[in-house]
Order: sequence, then C-alpha cells, then structure tokens
Amino acid sequence: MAENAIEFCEITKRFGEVTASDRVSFSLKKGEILALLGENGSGKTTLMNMLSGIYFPDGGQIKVNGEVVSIQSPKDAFRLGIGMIHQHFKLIPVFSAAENIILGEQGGKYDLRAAEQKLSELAERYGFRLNPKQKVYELSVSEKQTVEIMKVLYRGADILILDEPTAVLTPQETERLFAILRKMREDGKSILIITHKLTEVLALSDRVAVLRKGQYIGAVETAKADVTLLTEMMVGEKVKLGIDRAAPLNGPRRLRLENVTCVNAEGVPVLSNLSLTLQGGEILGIAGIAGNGQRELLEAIAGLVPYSGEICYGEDDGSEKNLKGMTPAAIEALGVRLAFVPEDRLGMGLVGSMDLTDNVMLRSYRSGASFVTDRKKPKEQAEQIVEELSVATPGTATPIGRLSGGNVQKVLVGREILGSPKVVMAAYPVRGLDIHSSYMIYQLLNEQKKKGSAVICVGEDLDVLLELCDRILVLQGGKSAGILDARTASKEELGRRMMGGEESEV
Amino acid sequence: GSSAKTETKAAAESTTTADGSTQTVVPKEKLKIGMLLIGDENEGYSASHINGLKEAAKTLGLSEDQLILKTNIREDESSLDATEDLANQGCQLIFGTSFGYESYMLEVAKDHPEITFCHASGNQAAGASLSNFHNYFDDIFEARYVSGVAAGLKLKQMIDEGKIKADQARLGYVGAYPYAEVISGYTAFYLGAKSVVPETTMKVLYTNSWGDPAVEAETAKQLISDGCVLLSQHADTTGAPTAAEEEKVPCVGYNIDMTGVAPDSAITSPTNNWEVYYEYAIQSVLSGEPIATDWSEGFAQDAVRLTKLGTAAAPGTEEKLKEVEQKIKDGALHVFDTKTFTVNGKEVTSYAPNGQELVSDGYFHESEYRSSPSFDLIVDGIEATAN
Amino acid sequence: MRQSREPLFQMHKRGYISFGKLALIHLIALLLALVTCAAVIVLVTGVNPLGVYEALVTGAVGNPRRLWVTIRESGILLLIAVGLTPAFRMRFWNIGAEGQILVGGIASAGLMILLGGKLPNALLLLLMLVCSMLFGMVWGLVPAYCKARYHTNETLFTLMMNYVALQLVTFAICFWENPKGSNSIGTINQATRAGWFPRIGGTGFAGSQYIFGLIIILLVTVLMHLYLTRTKQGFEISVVGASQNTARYAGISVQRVMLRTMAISGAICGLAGAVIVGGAGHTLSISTANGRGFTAILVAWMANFNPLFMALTAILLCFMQQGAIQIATQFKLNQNFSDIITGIVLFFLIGCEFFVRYRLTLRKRGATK
Amino acid sequence: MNLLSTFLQRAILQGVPILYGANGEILTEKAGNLNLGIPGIMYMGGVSGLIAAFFYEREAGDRASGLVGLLVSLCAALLVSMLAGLLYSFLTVTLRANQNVVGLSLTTFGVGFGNFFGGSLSQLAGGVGQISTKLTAAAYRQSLPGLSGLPFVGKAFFSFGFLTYLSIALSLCLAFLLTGTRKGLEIRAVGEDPAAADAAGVDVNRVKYVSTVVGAALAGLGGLCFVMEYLGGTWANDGFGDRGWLAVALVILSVWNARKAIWGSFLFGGLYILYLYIPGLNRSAQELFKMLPYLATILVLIQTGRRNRPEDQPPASLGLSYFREER
Ligand SMILES: Nc1ncnc2c1ncn2[C@@H]1O[C@H](COP(=O)(O)OP(=O)(O)OP(=O)(O)O)[C@@H](O)[C@H]1O
Ligand SMILES: Nc1ncnc2c1ncn2[C@@H]1O[C@H](COP(=O)(O)OP(=O)(O)OP(=O)(O)O)[C@@H](O)[C@H]1O
Ligand SMILES: [Mg+2]
Ligand SMILES: [Mg+2]
Repeated sequence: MAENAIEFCEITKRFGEVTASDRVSFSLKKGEILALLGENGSGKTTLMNMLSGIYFPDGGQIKVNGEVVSIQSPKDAFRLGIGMIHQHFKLIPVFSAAENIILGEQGGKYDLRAAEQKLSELAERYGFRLNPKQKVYELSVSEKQTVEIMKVLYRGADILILDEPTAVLTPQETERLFAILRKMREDGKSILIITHKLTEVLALSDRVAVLRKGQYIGAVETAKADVTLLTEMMVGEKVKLGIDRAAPLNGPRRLRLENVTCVNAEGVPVLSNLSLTLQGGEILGIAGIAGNGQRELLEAIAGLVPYSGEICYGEDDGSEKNLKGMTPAAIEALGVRLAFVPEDRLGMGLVGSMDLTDNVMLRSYRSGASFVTDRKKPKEQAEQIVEELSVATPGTATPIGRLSGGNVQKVLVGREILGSPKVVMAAYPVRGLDIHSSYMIYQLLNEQKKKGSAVICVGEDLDVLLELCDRILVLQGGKSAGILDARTASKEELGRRMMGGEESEV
Repeated sequence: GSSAKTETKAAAESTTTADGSTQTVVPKEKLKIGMLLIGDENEGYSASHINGLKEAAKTLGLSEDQLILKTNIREDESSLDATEDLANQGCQLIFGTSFGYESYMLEVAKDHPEITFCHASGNQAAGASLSNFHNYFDDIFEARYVSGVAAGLKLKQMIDEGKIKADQARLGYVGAYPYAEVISGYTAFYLGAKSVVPETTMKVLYTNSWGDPAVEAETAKQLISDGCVLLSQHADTTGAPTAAEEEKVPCVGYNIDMTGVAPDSAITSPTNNWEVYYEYAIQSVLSGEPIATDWSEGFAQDAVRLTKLGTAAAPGTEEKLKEVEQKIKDGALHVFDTKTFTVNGKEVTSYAPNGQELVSDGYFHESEYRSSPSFDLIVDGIEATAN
Repeated sequence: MRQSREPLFQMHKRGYISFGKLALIHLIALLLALVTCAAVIVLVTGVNPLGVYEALVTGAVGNPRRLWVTIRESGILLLIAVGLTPAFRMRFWNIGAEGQILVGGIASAGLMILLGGKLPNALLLLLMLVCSMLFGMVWGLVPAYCKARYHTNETLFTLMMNYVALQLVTFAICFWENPKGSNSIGTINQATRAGWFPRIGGTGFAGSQYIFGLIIILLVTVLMHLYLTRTKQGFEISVVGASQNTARYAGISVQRVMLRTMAISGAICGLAGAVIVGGAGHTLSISTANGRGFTAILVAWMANFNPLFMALTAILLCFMQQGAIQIATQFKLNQNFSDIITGIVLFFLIGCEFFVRYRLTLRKRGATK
Repeated sequence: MNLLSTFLQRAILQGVPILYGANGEILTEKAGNLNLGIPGIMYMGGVSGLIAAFFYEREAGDRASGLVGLLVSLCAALLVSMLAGLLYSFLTVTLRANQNVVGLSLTTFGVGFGNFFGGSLSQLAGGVGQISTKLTAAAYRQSLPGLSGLPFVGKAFFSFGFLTYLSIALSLCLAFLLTGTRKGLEIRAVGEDPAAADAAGVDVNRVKYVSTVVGAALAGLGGLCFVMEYLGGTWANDGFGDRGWLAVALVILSVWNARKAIWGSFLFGGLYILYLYIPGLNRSAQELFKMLPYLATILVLIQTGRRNRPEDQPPASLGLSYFREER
C-alpha cells in the first residue's frame, strides 16, 4: 500500500504566456489534512483542477495511491475517488438542491424522491440545514456552499479537495465543516484544503504546503508553523501584518439615515427601520451573517434600490442634501462623492471584458458636456492605480477579467477612492483575497479614514472588524442589533448579537 | 459594357428594310438568346417557357449553348441586373417572362437599340414607341374555355349519376391574384363549363401568390369543404390537384399534366405552347423581319393546348373537346360571347377601360388589341372576393 | 485505469495572434473551401474545376456592370450589418432587420409614389431618407420598449415583426399595384426619376447610379464606428451589453440606453430600405429585403462587429454569391446551387476561427507515462 | 360544420411540421445549442426522404410497397438531417464556432440543398409535378380506418397519417425525457452551465452532440411530414416557406416545454389559415389578417415576459460554446 494518496511529480501547466504550475512536486499523505497556501494567482486552483480533471497538465505526472494515472475528465477523477469542492460554485441555479447533487451520478434508477429522502438524512447526520427541494437560486451563498459540500459527501470520496470552502461561511458553519473534515480524517480519508485564512490553516491542518508564483516552495508541519512564517513563505519576504488604527477624526456628519426600510421583490422587509449617522474620519464596521440586510443598506445609500425613510448627505458646512429617490447618476450630479465597492466585483463593480482604462472610466465618463469620451485621463488614472497599488497586470489594456481576484479588487478599490470621496462604502472588500492583499486593502481604507472620509466596511472576519473599525453596527434580520465601540467590544458579544441574542447552536 | 456592344454589332450585319429603318440580321451560329425567368425548370410557368425556347431552338437548328437562361430572377433590381448582364454577354434577343420585369427591361431596351427585347404578359410595348421592345402572350383563355367544357362534362356526368343535384354544380377556382389575366382565365373556364351545365356556379379564392403549394392546397381544401365539387386553378404549383386527389374531387390543372400528383382526379390542364412564339421571334431576328409589337395567338396557331385527358374525364370528353376546339379555330365560337353571360344581370354591350372599345360583333375581343388579357369583369354566377 | 481515450491533440487558448498568421489561416480556409466546392461541382456536373473558378471570378467582377452589382450588394449588406451592430453590442438580439428594412422601404416607395413630381427632388430624397429611418426606428423601438418594460424576449419579438412588416408590404402592394391585381408596383416614377438616387459621375459608367448610396453607406459606417468607440453613448452600449447590473451601478439608465440604441439600429436598417428602394430597385416588393437582414447578422458576427472587417466579409459574401450565380448559369445548374456553394464556403470560414483562437499541439507521448 | 371540421383538420396538419421542428429545437437548446439551422435541416430532411422514396418506387416498379417506401424515406430523412446536425455539432462543439453564424449558414445551405435536389428530382422525373411517390405518400397518409369515418371528429381528429400522432407522442416523450429522467437532467444541466455539469461528471460534448443530432433528426421528420403527408410526396421550390422559423419561434413561445409546444403548434397552424375561413374578406384585408399568428405570438410573448419567472428563461448558457480550460 502506498503511503501517499496523491503525488504530484514535476507538474507543469501553462496558459498562454503564463506558467501557472512550474514543475510542482509534492504529495498528500493518506489520512492527513494538508493545507495548500499561496498568494492569489500562485497556481493553487490550477493544480487542484488538474487533479479533478478540469485541466490536463502540459508536463509531469500525477500518482494516485502510488499509481501513475491520466485524469482526462472529472469522470476519471470520480472513478479514482477524488472529490472536489470548487472555488466558484458549480451549481445550477434553476435546479433544486437535490437535482444538483445527483447530477452526473452514474447508473441506477432515477428517483428524485428517494434521493431527496437520502439527502435529508445525510444532512441531518452531519448537522446541516438543507431543504433538498429548494431551488438553488433561492439559497443564500452559505447554503449554496452547503450544497457543494453535500455533493461530495453524497458521492463519497476517499480524497477530498476543498478550494476556499470557507470564504462564504459563517464561523459557526466553518466550525461545523471542520468537525466533519476531522471525522473524515479519522475514517482514513485524505483531505487537501485551500484557504487564505491562516487561523483556519493552523486550527485544522496537519501540514501546510506553500506555492509561490506557480512554484512549490515547501511544506511545514502545522505544529511548527505560525502566521509570520507562513506569510513569509508565501510572499517570499518579510511583511508586516498589522492594522494601525488611528483615532477617529470627528469630522463633519456625512450621512444620516432615518428609519430606512427596504423590501424585496416578495414584499418582505430585508432592512427595517434602520437609523444611524456617520462622520468623516471614522470607519463604521457592519457585522452580520450574510443576507441580513448589508447589501440593501449599501445599495440604498448608493441609490440602487428604493427605500422608505430618509437618507441625507451632510456637506462640510453642516447643510444636508436629501438623497431619497435619486439614481446613482442623480446623486453624482448633485456633487455628492460616494465611493462604493460592491460585493460582486465582476458582476457589478467592473466589466470583465473591458480593459483597465475603460473600467476606471466607468464611474467618471459622464463628467463634462462633451459627446465624445476622453480616454486620456482615465488611462493616466489607471496607470496610477497599477503603480500605487502594485496591481499585477501586463498593462492597462488588459481585460480586467484576466486578472486574479486580488488584483481585480485592488483596481476596484483604487478606482473608487480616486479623487478623495467623502463617503466610502466597501462590501466584503477582502473576500477571497490572500492575506497580503487583504492587509493592503485595510491599509487603503485606513488611509481614506485619515483623509477624512466616512468609511463603511461590511466584513465577515470579526477579528479584523474589531481591529479595523471605530464602531461596529450589527445587523440581524434587517434590523440593527446595536452599535458597539470596536475598541471595547468582544468577538463573543458581536457573535451573540449577530445570532439575534440567542445562544448560537453549533 | 461598351466592348460587348461592339461585339454585338460586329456579329450583326446592317440591312435596310423596306420601311427604311435599320434592321439587323444575325447569322444563325452567332445568335445568342437570353431569357429571364421568375422560377426555374421546377416551376410550371417557367418550365413551359424554357421548354418552348429549347424546342424552338432545336427546330431552328440552334444549339443549347446559344441560350442563356437566368432563372429565379426577382421582380426588382435583380431583373435590371440580369437584363443588362444578358446584354453585356452579347445576346441579340432577350425574353422576359414575368410581368414585373417589364419596366426594367424597357430601361435597358432604351440603351440597347441593337438588341431585341420581348416581354411576356406586359402591356407597355405599344405605348413605349421603341422598335426593339415587344409584348407577347397567348390566348390561354381559349384553352381554359375548352378545359371548362371538360369540367362541365364531368359535372354533367356527376349529375347524371346522381352524385350531385344540378344546383350543386359548383366549381371551385384557386386564383393567384384578382388580375385581368386570372379573371379572364377563370371566366373562360366558367363559361366553358356553363355551356354544358347551365346551372353551374363558381367560387374563386385568391392565394395572393403565383406559386405556394401550401396556400394553394389550403385554399383548395377550403373550397371543397365549402361545397365545390370540381376544382381548377390559376396558380403555378401542384398544391390544388394534390388536395383534390386527397378529397377525391375532380380537378383541372394548369400548365402541366397533373396526372402525376392527381392520378385519379386530374381531368386535363390547359397549357401554353410557347414554342410557337419563340420560333417566330427567333426566326424574325435571324431574317431581319420586324416582330409584332403585341402578339397573342391561340388554338389557331397551336399556341395553346390541353394536356392528355386523365381517367377522371367523363366518357365522350375527347370528341366534344375536339369539336369545341375546332369551332374556336374556325371563329364559329367566341369564348366571350356576350350572349352567354351577364354582369349584374345585364348583358355587356360596351367595355372600354383604356379608351379602346373591346365589345363588338357580339363578343368581347380578348387579347386582340393588346397581347395581355383585358377581361376583368366578374360575371354573374361567379362568386369572387373583391380586391 | 483506462488510458484509451487519450486524445491526440491538446488545445491551448491563444493569447495573441499576429496579423500575418490570421490572414494565413483565413486564406487556407478559403482555399480549402474552394477546393471542396470544386469537388462538389465536379461531382455534380463533371466540368473542369478551373472553369468553375473562372466563372466564379467573372461572375462577380467580370465586367464593370457585374463589379458594380457586387459592390452595390456588398454596400447594402454592410449598411444593414452596421445597423445591427449597436444592438448586438448591447446583446439585444435584433433579428428584425428584415422587417425594419421593409418598413423603411414602404416609407420610401410611398413617398416616391405620393409626392413624386410634387416636390423638388432634393427635398423628396431628404424626406425619403428621414422617413424611412423613422419607420425603421419605430419598428425597432416596439420590441425594445417591450423588452425594457416587460422583459419580452427580443429574438422572437423582432422575428415576428419581420412577418408583420412583410404583410404590411403586401398590403401596401394591394394599394399601389399597377395595374390592379398584378401584385406588382413596377418601377416607380420611371419617366421622371423622382425620388431616385441621383447619378454621380456621369451616365457613362456603370456604377454612377450607386455612388450616392455608397456615400451614404460609407458615411454611416464611419460614423457608427466613431459612435461606438469614441462617444459616451457608445461606451454606455458596451457597458449595458457586458452587464446590466454594472450599468445600473455606474448610473446608466439601462432602459434609456436600450431604447436609444434600438432606435438607432432600427433607423439604419430602415435607411437600408431607402437605399434599396431609392438607390437600386425603384420598386417595393416582398423581396425588397430578400433575407439580407439575416445575412447581415452573419456578416456582422463573422467580422466580430468591427466595421472594417464587416466590409470585408460583406464583400466576400457578395462576391461568392454573385460568382456562384454565374457558375450556376454557365454550367446549367439550378440557381439554388449557389446557396450550397455559399454554405460550404461559410462553413470553412467559420470553422477556421477555431485555429485563430486555439493552438493545437500534439500531445506528448511521455507526458503521463 | 364541414367547414369547421376541415378547419380543425387543416390547422392541426399545418401545425405538425412546426411541432417537429420545435421539438428538435427544444432538445437542442436544452443542451445549450441554439441551432438556427433548423429551418435548413427541415428542408434537407424533407427532400432526402422524397428522393429516397422516389428512387425506391422507380427501382422497385411493380413490386414496390408503400410500407417499404415509407421505411426507406424515413431512414433517408433521418440520416441526412442527422448528418446536418453532426456538421453543426462539429463546428460549434468541437471547433467552438459561433452558434448563430453556423446556424444561419446551415439554413442557407439547407434551403439551397433542398431546392437544388428537389428541383433536380423534378427534372429527373420528367418535369414539374411529375415526381411520383404515390405508394409511399399513400402510406404516410394512411389514416385510422375505423375512426376517420366518424362524423365531424373523424375528420377533425382521426384523419391524419401516423406522423401526426407520432409528433404528439414524441412531444410527450420529450417532455418526460427532459423532466423525468437522469439523461434529461444531464441535458438541462449542460444547457444551464456546462462547467458545472462537467465538474459533476457529465460528458458535456457527448450530451451536446447527441441532443443536437437527435434534435436535427426530429426537425428532419418535420420536413418529411410536410413533403409526404402534407404535399403528398412532391416538391415545390421554397414550398416549405418560413415554417422553420416559426418552429424556432414556437420554442420560445412554449417556454422550452414540449407539452406546451403541442398546443402552440396547433394555434400557429390555425391562425395561419384562419383568413381563408373568414367570409367576406377582401384581398387587402386578408393580407392584414395574415398578420394574426405573428401578432398573437407577440401578445403571448409580452404576457409571459411580464411574469418573468426564472424557470421560463432560456437555458443560461444557450448559444455559448464551452471549453473546459476557459474561464
Ligand atoms: N483557465 C485559465 N486560462 C488562462 N490562465 C489561467 C487559467 N487558469 C489559471 N490561469 C493562470 O494560472 C495562474 C494561477 O491561477 P490559479 O487560479 O491557479 O491561482 P490560485 O492560486 O488559485 O489563486 P487564488 O488564490 O486567487 O485562487 C494565474 O496566473 C493565471 O494566469
Ligand atoms: N482567462 C484568463 N486568462 C489569463 N489569465 C487569467 C485568466 N483568468 C485568470 N487569470 C489569471 O489567474 C490568476 C488567478 O486568477 P483567479 O481568478 O484564480 O484569482 P482569484 O483570486 O481566485 O479570484 P477570485 O478571488 O475572484 O476567486 C490571475 O493572475 C489572473 O491573471
Ligand atoms: Mg484559486
Ligand atoms: Mg481566490
């Protein structure tokens, strides 16, 4: 019996001019949890995709259980007992959860009823809440991730690969997933997990393997590793990972929300009676389980969704402008400088098929009376963003969809803070970003605060929120569950309020 | 196009005809003939023109390589393009066979006096005062009348056999457009039938298309279910006979022998024998004789015919048709004899739509003053939708 | 583990391709297409393939008149393709060009019939151009409005509008036909040439009557290129096309852009109706559009919505069509054979795009073993 | 009464070829391929069935049997339309060419193919309307012996050949295949998101190929049905008209549901010929009346658009080609 579940030998994969995997050799031992670490774009997903049959290597070999194999398609991977949870959902929105899970199953009678029954039992056994009949488009992101996890569990795999499975899970859900993974390890399964959250790496894994720019750097026993060491391995140099929080500036009142209520398409309130004020020079964090009104709050301020109540913008001289009923264009025309980093980067904030210049232009092209566009200034601004935020891109003429998530995010934030906005709103600004990039974004938000902007930051990592913000608003069921001082509040307190004051059920 | 023009001139020798105008004589082996067609060999109307031209060429000893056929030419700028192209290719004689080509051909004819243009079914030649532009058609109404007699005999047989009563002798007619050519045709057909069974009535439905098998079939079906016991058509496809065969209703076709698609129902089809005109026109160009500005002939010149009788024809039809045909040839019978029909209950004594009086000597002078049909009155007994 | 299915080739996406290589690939495809066509023709007729190629070329450009017909047809096709471009860039699948052309044609023909001789010719011409654009615009706006308002599927809607327009044409023919019942309007104003596009460059050369239309077409093409690439409205079209969500986020009114763009798209297609009626056919018939609205989709798409390439694909397509017609006439084939030939050429040209976008490499033997 | 039963019968018969085309397109589109070549494929299927029947009857002479002719023409129609589907699949799936362009070209090609060979056949047979496939056409038109004699309903509902009943059976089967079977789940998954289907172990290319080829075969049957049952085994250039496009339209109208397509096709068929059955229309009014099927479609379209349910949307990846390594 071979000792290694998987062995990469000199695996190479190129995409055009990019070498995504450069003669990578390492192995996943049987019965261990191995964490794979690397900056955005270092080739982690590529490597795993070669294991699951999505990509085929240009060179090198893959051994499964000691035998050289050729994995031509995901089917081959299934046959070898490899199950993968992909970084981006591989779910079909108009299918029910059950249909998604049994899709691709070989043979047997097609009995959706029975499958739903079996799934409910499975979900119960592992402690997931899941309605197999529900359509995926009705599910929240974390529920979708649950479906992805159930898919692998249902199929049963000896080797499990998880590519950033926790990016959209709540801490409780993450903990539950980890419990399952540990149990699977006890059952002798081998697990390879990719995550950018080093605390998770340290809490879960047995060993950590690190990639950098497509190359394998090395592996360490988790017991002997810490955040600094891992970061240094990833980045290749010493980096400072801290947030120096300055005192709030007590600037003029920038935003005043009075009893803001939003309803969704079905008429159910998703944000109710929210009132708050925001001052220049402070960062207001927003904590809450995803889907508790965060998105609607930001989009209401940005003029993208209708609301009842009042949202007013405060000028330097204390006068107010009522933003009610205004479109983004109208708000802009009013001279109100709002920056908004939406949660959905390429679906909302940017156009993937356009280049950097055009994306920078997206927010400013309307200015001026001219009928024709001026691309000179946006090009300079794009170059400036690339320069200052060290965006990894071949040039400003590259379609932005080709960049890695981290770099896309840098461009988005960079564009939004151009021309010193008075209010900055950022939704999950570091989701999916590596630790190095994440801290760079925090740094950018802090700079905005120092310049006197009023900053709203929606986040999921409570530790970071507590470290970054001045005040934290907790949203629960679309209502405010209190605004806490970030310097004195505790993570537990936040967690309790997020769950609606009840004890969290793990 | 200038080089092509000189080529044409070189191929022709100038002669001076009796009336002093310059007329070209073309040597036989240098003659090139062009023809514009709305369809192709697979569509009845065009096929009959193609066959006519090929037969004429054969009779006159021309090779098929001397014929240039432009098929599927639409009635818009493409007919201008095609006509000019034929002129550029050095054709000395160009035939256009669809009504809509006329004004485009006229335009080219003005620029090419050395080329002879002949247009079927048109009506502008007389007014155009161009010596190289001519209209032609044939007296298909004669053939339609005779086919109507065949239909009448069939009706009579059905009445005699007790299949229908005399007041149920209702014809159905699938017409293309409410156009004089069509109206003249179905009236002739109706009068032929009526000459045998006086009680005959007829319902006409238009398809608003010269050829659409599905619409023709649908129209035929509608007519049959509306009580028509015998069908005929002025439309170019086999749609109506197919429907008639399916419903076991006897039918008279058009242009082509319909026994292929309606073996049990087809009685006969009136057809055009274009060879007669083409031979005449080509011979005229070869010999430098002038061509009639308006040409239309019928049985007398063998320019129209009936196809072989099908098994559906009533016994004795053949003899009767021969007799009627002969009478028409002799001038003993006029198709549009004003005593045989009324319009709005009155006999027609005068009709002059374009200033030319067409009714005299007790009959309507169809296609005599100009080649294309003129009879566009709806006679009593025919139920036709208005335009 | 089964190893049998190992494919021989491996595909790689190209990042960039040089112009030379691009041209070479297309040239090879075209050559292969011609060889295949010749093979098919020889199979059907048994004639010498070289003669077939000669007929192809002479048919399309063999004399000045043929050349100008090819140019005229290419121009009209280009104009329609240009008209479709803004809509398609906005991902509004306007397959209703056919109908928009027809209503534009109705407007032009109607004005020629009703006002010919009653207005100075220049004014009549202007009125024809404007009205046909207006008619086309309305025809484009109806589906756009319903899409913006009721999320109606525009593909089907515009297709249906084609048929409605076609019925309107037959209806108009019933009114204007001459003589009654002939279903033919005939050449309008043949004697006065009122509403005909003026001859430019003297009557001596074959293309003089098409220059005016070509000027309009080139003007519209250039303006459209500038509009799409250089103006704010053009930028908005691209953003809406890429993501309506992003457009809203950027403060763009998606509905307004949709209506505006379809108005432009419909107007240009309507203008094509005027060019056909006033500049070529001088009549209105159900073949006024003659499937060009669909062919133009092909032209635009094959050119990736780039106006310069569109001109090339339009010319290529018309060259093939005109040439194929000559082949059919010369070798006594049925005219429909030209469609088969055009189809074969298109298949090769479309297929070769694969080699533009991907590179194939032989899968190395030892890669996995 | 007679008029009404004729109207119903003709409406259904008008609808059946469209229904075949729509079913073929539904299956194809569900697998993510927007095959705009369906109109062309219908021509190809029709003409090849006719050619096969013609040569069979000519060769077999007196020994010819309608049933054999039927099988021969059925096989030929299926074979040729499947080849056309294969060509489309090769270009769009293997070579990843743009589906719209391939489809439109295939329609150009297919209509040319149909008219050219149909026309050649006419000439071979000795002229227009001389194609005779009497026995085969009779076999296609053989109606249910007892039932078709019934008053009214006999004509309106039992006077058809087997292809009509088959079209309805196939629609129901297709609806069941798509919603009630594992294969159907896979087809729909490929049409929605090939990457997700691929990751789940579905052979995307195979599903696309098979669906498209079978879809083309169905469409080809529609052409055959028109030529054999409707036209009675003959050919007229462009005789099939624009029915292929109506089939594509019907797919959208029936929101990709084969069961709804049945009613939709009859509705189309009925509206298509309604003007003939309304008394007192003059020619220009008839022309306006002929707009009816299209206007009705537009109205239905607006109505379904307003509901805007996610289930009524086209397959999400319709028209897009899939390359596993692309992102
Ligand atoms: N389908 C593809 N086409 C082209 N290039 C690709 C593709 N997939 C990956 N790459 C390239 O491979 C490199 C590695 O990408 P990969 O997705 O493996 O990074 P990653 O380590 O997973 O990053 P992240 O942490 O952001 O998920 C990138 O630089 C990219 O250029
Ligand atoms: N289609 C592509 N062609 C070329 N390079 C690509 C392509 N897609 C991605 N890349 C490269 O892949 C790298 C990683 O991309 P990837 O999308 O995996 O980043 P990511 O951080 O995982 O994104 P996200 O956080 O949104 O999941 C980047 O360096 C980018 O340049
Ligand atoms: Mg990744
Ligand atoms: Mg990532």
